Formats: sequence, C-alpha cells, structure tokens
Amino acid sequence: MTGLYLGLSLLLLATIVLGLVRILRGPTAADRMLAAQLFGTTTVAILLLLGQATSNQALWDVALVFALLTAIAAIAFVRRDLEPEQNKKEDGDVSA
Amino acid sequence: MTLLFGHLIDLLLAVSLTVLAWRLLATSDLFKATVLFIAFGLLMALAWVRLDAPDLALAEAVIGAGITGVLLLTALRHLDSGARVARMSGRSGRRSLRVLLPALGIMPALLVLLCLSSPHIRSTAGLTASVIERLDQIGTDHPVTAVLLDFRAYDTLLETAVLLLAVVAVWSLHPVRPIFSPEPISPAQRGLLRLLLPVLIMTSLYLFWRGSHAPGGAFQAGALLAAGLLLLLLSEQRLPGRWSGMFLRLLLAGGFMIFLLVAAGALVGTGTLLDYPGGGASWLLLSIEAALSLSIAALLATAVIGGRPSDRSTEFPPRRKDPAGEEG
Amino acid sequence: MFLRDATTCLLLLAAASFFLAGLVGLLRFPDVFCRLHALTKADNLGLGLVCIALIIQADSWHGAVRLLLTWFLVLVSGATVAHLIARKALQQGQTPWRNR
Amino acid sequence: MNDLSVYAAAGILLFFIGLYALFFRRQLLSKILAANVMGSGVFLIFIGLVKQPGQSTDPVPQAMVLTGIIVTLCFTAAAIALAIRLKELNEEHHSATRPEDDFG
Repeated sequence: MTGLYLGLSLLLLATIVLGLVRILRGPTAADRMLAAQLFGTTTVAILLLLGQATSNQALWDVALVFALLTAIAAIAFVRRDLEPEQNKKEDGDVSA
Repeated sequence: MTLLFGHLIDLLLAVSLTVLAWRLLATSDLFKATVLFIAFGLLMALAWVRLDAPDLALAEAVIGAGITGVLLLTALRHLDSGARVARMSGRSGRRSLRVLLPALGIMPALLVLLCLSSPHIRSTAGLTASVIERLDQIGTDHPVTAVLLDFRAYDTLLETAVLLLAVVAVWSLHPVRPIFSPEPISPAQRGLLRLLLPVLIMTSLYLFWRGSHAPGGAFQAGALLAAGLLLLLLSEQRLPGRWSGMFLRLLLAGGFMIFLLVAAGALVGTGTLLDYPGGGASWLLLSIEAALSLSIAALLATAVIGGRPSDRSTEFPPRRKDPAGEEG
Repeated sequence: MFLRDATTCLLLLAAASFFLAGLVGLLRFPDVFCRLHALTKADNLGLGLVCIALIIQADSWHGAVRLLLTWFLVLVSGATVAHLIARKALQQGQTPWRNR
Repeated sequence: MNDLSVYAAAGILLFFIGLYALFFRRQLLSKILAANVMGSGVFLIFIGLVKQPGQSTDPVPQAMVLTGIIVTLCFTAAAIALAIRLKELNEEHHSATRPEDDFG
C-alpha cells in the first residue's frame, strides 16, 4: 500500500510541475493566479498521501493548514487595487 | 518500489525547486514572479515534509504560501512599473561585477559535486541525543519546542527583538496607505470569511496546544493567527482608531517584554540569564509561549500592512475613498 | 482486509484520473472561465476521492473527521475563489470564449 | 551518494541563482525575491546535510531554520517598505526637477 501512496503522490507532484507551464505562459494575471490555486488543492492531496505513507499524523495538520490558507492569496489578488496604473495611463495620454 | 518512488519524489522536487527559482528570478513581469514565488513556497513545504521536518513545513505553509503572497501582491501596486536601482553608479559597478561570473559558475558546480559525492560530509551524530536526554528536565516533550524556548532561548529572544525592529523600521518609513480597492466585496467572500475564521482560530489553538508534545507551537500558531488577521483586513474589517494606539503597541511589544522579564527574573533568581528554575518551568514556558503567539500574530500582520497608523481618530489601515463618491 | 485495500486502490486510481483530467483542462482549455472548471470540479473531486480512500484506512474517528474537515475547507475555498476570480476577470474586461 | 543530498545540492544551486539575480537584476522587487531564494537555499543546505536517513531530523537546526523563516518574512516586509519609499522619493525628485510636466 505504501508504494501506491508514494506512487500517487509522485504523479500528483508531476501534475504540479507540468501545471507550472500555465503560470509561465499566462496569458492573463487571472490565469496565473488560478494555476497557483490549483496547486494548493494538489498539495493538500500530496500531504494527505505522504502522511498516510509515513503514518505521520503531523502531516495531516500541515494539510489542514494548507486547506485553510489556499484562499488567502487569491483573495489578496482580487482585492488588489489597480487604480494607480490606470491613473498613470491617463496621465500619459494627457501629456501626449 | 517504495524506495524508488521516494527517490523520484526527492529528485523531482529538488529539480523543480531549482528551475522554479531560475524562472521566477529571470522574468521581468513582477506579477508572474510573485505567483511563481507562491508556488515555490508550496514546493518548499513539500521539501520540508520529505526532510522529516513537519514544524518547518507548517511554518512554510503559513508564511511561504500564505502571508508572503499577500505581502507581495499588495506591494506590487506600488512597485509594478518602476523601482529600479539608480543608474548613476550602475554601469561601472555592474561591469566590475562581471569578473565574478566565472566564480558564480564554478563554485556551485564544485560544491554540488562535493555534496553529492562525499558520504563523510554528514558523519557527525548531531545533537538529537543530547536534546532528548535532557528533555525531561524541561516542561515540554517536543524537542524543537525545547530547543526554541530553553536550550537556545537567546536566539528566540533576539528573534522577537528583530521582528519588533522590523516593524519599527516599516513604521518609520511612511504612514499607512489604504491597501485595498474601494469596490464592494463579494458576499461570497464574506461568507467564506465567516466560515474560515472560526476554524482558523481553532486550528491555531490546536497547534499551540500540540506544540508541547508534537510538531506545532507558538510560532506556527502565531503565524496562522496573523494570516487570519490579514484575511479579516482583506474583507473590509478594520482596527478602530482607539485600538491602533497604545493597545496595538503593547500587543506588538508584549511578547518581547514578557520574555525579557522572565529572563531578567531568572538572572536574579538563579544567577544566569534565561536559566528557568526547575519546578515552574512548564508554567513559565506556557506563559511565554502565549505572549509570543499573540505578539507574533500582531507583528507579522502589521509588517505586512506596512506603514504606521497615522491618526488616532481613523481606522487602521484606512479606507480608500470611493472614486465614484468623489465625483458625485 | 483485502476488500478494504482493494477499495482504497480503486478510489486512489479514480482520484489520479481526476487530477490528470484537471491538469489537461488547465493546460488545454481556451480561456480563464473554462479553466476555472478544472479548478472547481476535477481537482476537488480528486481530493475528495483521496480523502474517502484514506478514511477507509483510518483507524481512529478523529483522523477521519480531520480528513473530512480538510476536504470541506478546500471545497468551500475552491468554489469561492473560482467565483471571485471569474468576477475579477469579467471586471477587467475579458470576454468568455465562444466556439464559432 | 545519499538520497537526501539532492536537497542540499538544490540548496546550493538556489543560493547561487539568488546571488546572481541579486547582482544583475535591476528591479528592486526581483532583488528582494532573490534574497528570499538565497535564504531558502541556505535552509535547505542546513537541513539537507543534517538529516540522517532513518532517523528523525536534528531539532537544533530545525529550531534555527524555523526562526529564520519568520525573520525572512519580516526582512521582506521591511525591504519592500524601503523599496516603496525609494520609488516615492525618486518620483518626487523627478517632478521637482521637471516642473513643466505637472502643468502639461
């Protein structure tokens, strides 16, 4: 069974690594943030599997903490204030 | 089979950490670099798990993947287009730095070879045995907590001082600005907050309690609380003006002050700084830990907000005025 | 005993296929709004299957409760974040993709 | 060769990648991220070399790295505050030297 747990966590890690392509390519900021969010879910699954494989209960705590905080970066992203950039563009237009 | 999968996980993690670091430092798109850095934090947490250090994995999960992301995303607004090093001394300085390039290539290659080839590099037994041997004299069962609060209490004391200094430095640079957009937040986000926050506080207490005998403890609990505070701030909740004065400052300095008091008390009582008396150690450690947790939560959250509370009558951090309201 | 292990195996294999589907969606779907489906559906279902597989193996009730709590938190966060990101993308003026 | 040495090796590479970026990148935020990456590299070397296969990790370096992770966050916050201040001062300087832009 341990082999299966480790094998599946290896597979999930590989999906994270391949998913990095989406962050690198974008094209929009929302795409990148979305990919990072997806990695959070996958990481939780890897932690649960590794915790079962090594029968180390502390890893499930780490998974729980990850589950609590997967949303925080995305929330910071959507609450981000984009005003100054727009102002700058308007200023540029005026001076041109 | 099991061993092979383990090796492959280690190899894949190590390679992807390196590639990720290279990509995130090579890009000039700062938003992309930030998101890559959040992913880097996730992989670091997994690396700590593989290295059998769940304490570090907990801290990295909260800080690397959570709080740093918020810090960088809010800072991007001010740094996005400019903020380069001035060009004046740049040219000649950079050219002379190019002399270092061969060294930057050869040194890591040599070190990596050394690290991978030599089995003797890790021949020492380490300090695990001596820590565990003395564990029953201290009021905790978890070796890492014992090291943090007893054997190397100097480090921890000075660490809290460094955190306090960092907040003082941030506060001395500029008054706080409104950090988030004025548009109304989605009701779904408010609902999520209402659901997450109680669980988050309970988890923080749980980690605090676990710290006495298993991975967890004051630092991780404090960092998790700080993340909860940031989650509140991201959802339009603010500290009222009357709390951002003396109360906030006491909270920030509290952990350091109590730790220092205990250290001084030990100096008077036993003649050695930070040498806790035998019987009361457990109780003392617990009170230090509680004060440290609250202080660390406040320190990390204020450091991320950036900027001192300006006026006693306003909220902290201040609200941005709605542009539509200004026009009308 | 054998039945328990076999069920866990099956559930984990199913979970793997969902995670792979999520990856394919993330890489191949044409725009943000489509890719959000990969986030909210495939991966959360995969995580759920992993949780159930591990609950079958769990020997204590509090371990099982922790697993369920973890899944629930990820599910709620995932759904909310998908909504928030889609909202932000619409506000920034992205138009959803249409197959012509 | 030890299976966990790969982490120490990755740590060395992270340190040097970070050092290179610290020297040659212009953007201040990139430099701050570079310092963070260098820190992570040092932590990885520290724990990767200490870990003995089959034994639990030595608590002393763990405690030191735990301290380090938290201090790194505060360092980052202070450095970002400095960078923002520097940018503000630059902008003030530019608008002071070229006043016609303000009226254009």
